[in-house]
Amino acid sequence: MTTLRDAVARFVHDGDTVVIEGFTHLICFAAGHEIIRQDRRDLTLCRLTPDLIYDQMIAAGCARKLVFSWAGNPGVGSLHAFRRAVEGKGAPPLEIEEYSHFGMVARFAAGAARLPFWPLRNYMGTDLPRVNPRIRHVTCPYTGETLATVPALNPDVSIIHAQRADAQGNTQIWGLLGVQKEAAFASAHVIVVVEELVDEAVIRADPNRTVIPGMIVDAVVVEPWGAHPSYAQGYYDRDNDFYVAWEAISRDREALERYLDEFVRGVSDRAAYLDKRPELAARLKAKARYCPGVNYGF
Amino acid sequence: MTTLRDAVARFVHDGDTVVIEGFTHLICFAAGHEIIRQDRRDLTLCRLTPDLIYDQMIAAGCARKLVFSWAGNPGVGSLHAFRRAVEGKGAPPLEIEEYSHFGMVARFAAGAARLPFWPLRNYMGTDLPRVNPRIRHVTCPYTGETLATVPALNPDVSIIHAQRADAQGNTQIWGLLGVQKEAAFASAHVIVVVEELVDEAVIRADPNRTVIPGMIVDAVVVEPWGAHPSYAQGYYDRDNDFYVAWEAISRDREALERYLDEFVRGVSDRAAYLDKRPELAARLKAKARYCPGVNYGF
Amino acid sequence: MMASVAARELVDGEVVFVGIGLPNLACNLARATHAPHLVLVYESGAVGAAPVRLPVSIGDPALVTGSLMVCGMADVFQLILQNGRIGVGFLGGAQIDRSGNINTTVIGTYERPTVRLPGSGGAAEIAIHARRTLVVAKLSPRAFPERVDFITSPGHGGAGGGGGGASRRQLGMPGAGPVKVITDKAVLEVDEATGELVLAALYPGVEASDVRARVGWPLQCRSRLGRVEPPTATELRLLRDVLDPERRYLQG
Amino acid sequence: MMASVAARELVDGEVVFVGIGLPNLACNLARATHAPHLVLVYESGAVGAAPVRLPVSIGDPALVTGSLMVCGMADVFQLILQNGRIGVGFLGGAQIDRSGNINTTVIGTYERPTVRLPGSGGAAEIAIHARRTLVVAKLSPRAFPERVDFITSPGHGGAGGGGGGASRRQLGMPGAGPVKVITDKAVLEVDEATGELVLAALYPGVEASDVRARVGWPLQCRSRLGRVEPPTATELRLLRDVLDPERRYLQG
Repeated sequence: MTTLRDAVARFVHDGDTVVIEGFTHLICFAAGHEIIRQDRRDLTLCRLTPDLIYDQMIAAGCARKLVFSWAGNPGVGSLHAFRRAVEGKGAPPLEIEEYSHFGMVARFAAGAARLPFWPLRNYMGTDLPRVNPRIRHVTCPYTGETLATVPALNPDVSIIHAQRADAQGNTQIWGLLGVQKEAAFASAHVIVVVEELVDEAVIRADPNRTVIPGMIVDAVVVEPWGAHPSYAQGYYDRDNDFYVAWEAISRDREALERYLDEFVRGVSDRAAYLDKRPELAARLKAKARYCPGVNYGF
Repeated sequence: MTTLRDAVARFVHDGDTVVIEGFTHLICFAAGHEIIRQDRRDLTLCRLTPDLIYDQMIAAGCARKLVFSWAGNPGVGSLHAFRRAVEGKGAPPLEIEEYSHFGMVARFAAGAARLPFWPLRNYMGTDLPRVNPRIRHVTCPYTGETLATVPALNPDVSIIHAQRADAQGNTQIWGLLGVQKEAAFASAHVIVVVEELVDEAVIRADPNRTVIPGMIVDAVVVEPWGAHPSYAQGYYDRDNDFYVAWEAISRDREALERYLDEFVRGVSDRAAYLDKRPELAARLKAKARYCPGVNYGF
Repeated sequence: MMASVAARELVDGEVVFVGIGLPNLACNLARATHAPHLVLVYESGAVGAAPVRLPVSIGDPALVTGSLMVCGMADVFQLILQNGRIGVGFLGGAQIDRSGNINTTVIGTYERPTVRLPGSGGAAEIAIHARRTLVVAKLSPRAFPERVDFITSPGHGGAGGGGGGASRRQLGMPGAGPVKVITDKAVLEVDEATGELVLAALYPGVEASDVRARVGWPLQCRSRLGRVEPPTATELRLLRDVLDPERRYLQG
Repeated sequence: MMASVAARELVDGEVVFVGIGLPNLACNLARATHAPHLVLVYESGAVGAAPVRLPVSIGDPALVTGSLMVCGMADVFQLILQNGRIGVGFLGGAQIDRSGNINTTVIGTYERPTVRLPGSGGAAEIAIHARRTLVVAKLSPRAFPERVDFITSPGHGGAGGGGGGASRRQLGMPGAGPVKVITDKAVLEVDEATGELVLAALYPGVEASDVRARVGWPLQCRSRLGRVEPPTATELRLLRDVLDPERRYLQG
């Protein structure tokens, strides 16, 4: 149990390979903002979908390299800080290492299983292996056929947003799971950021919902609305308006800087960020749609 | 939606590779008994832990081959029909193909992902590869290190016992999950046998509990207490007394035959089996220990 | 129009890997008309989704609430897509070429792109594994070049050009790949013999020359050219009043 | 006695891969005494189990109810064991040899066994991956031969004999393997230099010669031989009255 400030100070260092995962769901913007505030440099940022949070971190100069599979603003358009960097339009240069979603999923799976590679039936006929020499091949010892491989991804630290955890870091997630489990198990250190801290008894009442066990967690942080403008199923909806607004903000370098100055660097922590957006709860708070429980008795 | 009799008649054929999975939990004894009643022959039976049900099927002469990783009566002793067959003591001969648990898990994982093999860091220093040439090796295209491999297991049919499903076969399981998901996805055909048929709305209320989607299910059978003497979390406890009793039954070939005649061949279906054991509910019915639900709203 | 044409391609009971935007509209239109048992799979992990609002992104919470199953992405790609369970995949693309290759990665060279596009996402593996892939894109010479700048998702050209479904099989691709391209003026199909996209059917009021003018290679025609039926009144009503009342994806 | 000796080997906060029977008793005794934060992992998928009754099998429903996490076996073996998260693994065996190899597969030859044992289960991978492995077995010449009939779980002999931890590392085994054998008369340990099990400590009232008589090779001794403390009154009370009141696993 700690604050996000302390967790980032302790577990995210200049030059680290950092993962803030979540597929649309449970993307920990709070952590990305804290990393920007602490001015980390030369990070290798990995994520299937860099999303707005990595666009902000790239704009803020935190990233040396991006490892990814789809870099866009879903349903809206581009990540313009990312594009400027890759298109060589004056932003800080950014090295890229590119896969498909399946490739990134497989990289995390290998990392989580502590295998050096993962085999997959993929990439034949595409130009991806031509531009990414880390996509290689292996011969099946049974059939003789050739399969693509990707190398394990073992980040220095993964930051996992979740609905709830106990003080020991036993973490439960429902709704879209993305690769949160694989990313956490693949990492040397894990920071869990939750909407709600719950008693261990809540976790133990429904153990099949636990995705990440406390034994692999280094820090637990409670940060309600910490995923905004991403969402947390059962807590708040995605702020689609902000995703739409980002197109104009990120397209204009100065507007982007103003955004960072006002909502990231200009606030001390997530609570201060939320103080600036008092309308969020009324607009986005989730409606109640509780499922019934199941019987764990014997 | 069908009966177990029809599902076995339609999807289990002489010579098939058959899987009735479940790690202690949710082992579908009802299906094994029906296969004995329909007198299937030359089956290749696969399972991590053959358990009492495969001991019965071996005794009844259904099996040509056993693929497994631990063949015992957990906490009690031996599977004597299996031992007689392997020790050459007059029972029908039985071919065996043997792995460790991790190896069997990996075989199902490969089958489910439709990859021809699965890599794992295992078997160095053991005699298992010496007696099982299907344990092979592959060289990592990144590190050059050698990893063990096992071949995919793709059964003709898997029979999955579960707590509940809807009429389309969307199946939910809680408690121990074993390799039910991997076995189902690895198989050409899937029979789901459930304690309880529920409305599609029950499934849709808690989609994270769904382990097997209806799209891969060929037959749904409702068979309450169908896992006895195995158990179903939240429905009934394991019949440990019967597991203890099996030691004496299976040790004595005639006692085993009498058991099969009375409780398997001598009954027409699972309902008739249960009619012979009216005390089960009072002894084994699960106590209520419901977990609270979670909010799926947005 | 494109949405209703795409919807008609779907067979009841099929398992569809749904992209956002028009494909999502098409799938929900098909569910509401001739294909009530369509199973919608989203790469985000929602299986059998039944969204009560038009999802804005592929990871919209409305895809979770009330779906049949939600699983991790490792399961989506390994147990469902690579397992061969997807009947139809939908793809869009900035460029589609003569061989049906699709580019969603870069315009220009990879190292110094003029326009950096989002990249593959799940597109490469969808084009490889889905039993068949439908492409949805508006016709224009820029979008339909002779050869894409970057092959994100493989069509029928094979690695070194050459054509036909054979080269896909030789390369070990389980699916048939992009067999049909639904545009705003016509439907193109892959010719099995040449592995080349050819004109298969025209929208009402469109001439073959209108299509040829917007395609960057000498477009061949099927011997019997089809005519695409306009959307029915029911289809239009569902699209405009029920599925996309806010006109997020429909244009008129 | 063996249960309390095994319990004392466990350090608070460790992650233990628990087998059924004595190891389970030992782990729960440790949790009730000096190691309340021990995390019990069962290969069945229960993590952080807190069983309210003594589990009869490794898949007992009491291991699920009230545990911290329940996951599939693919996760147990890949994400937890192969991932290197297990501090201590417990194994038993029909035979344990001079090099610490363990046999739970066959007595006699594999092809024509005198006694067919259950096989590996998770034992092979536990001995390979757990940071250290504790073995629990009763002393007898039959159980402690010079060389096991079949190596199910590797000790320190290497594939072709020869010794020392080096050969495990050369073979790519992440864990230290069976470092300690807790018997009913003494504790044996692996000698780091020779890779051979040696006598490390004696139970009260037991002489080194009693142990040597029950081991099938010339057993070496540690230079300083330890004495195992008998179970405390608290340990005995917990074992007899709380953990195993039905005497399923305790013998007196």
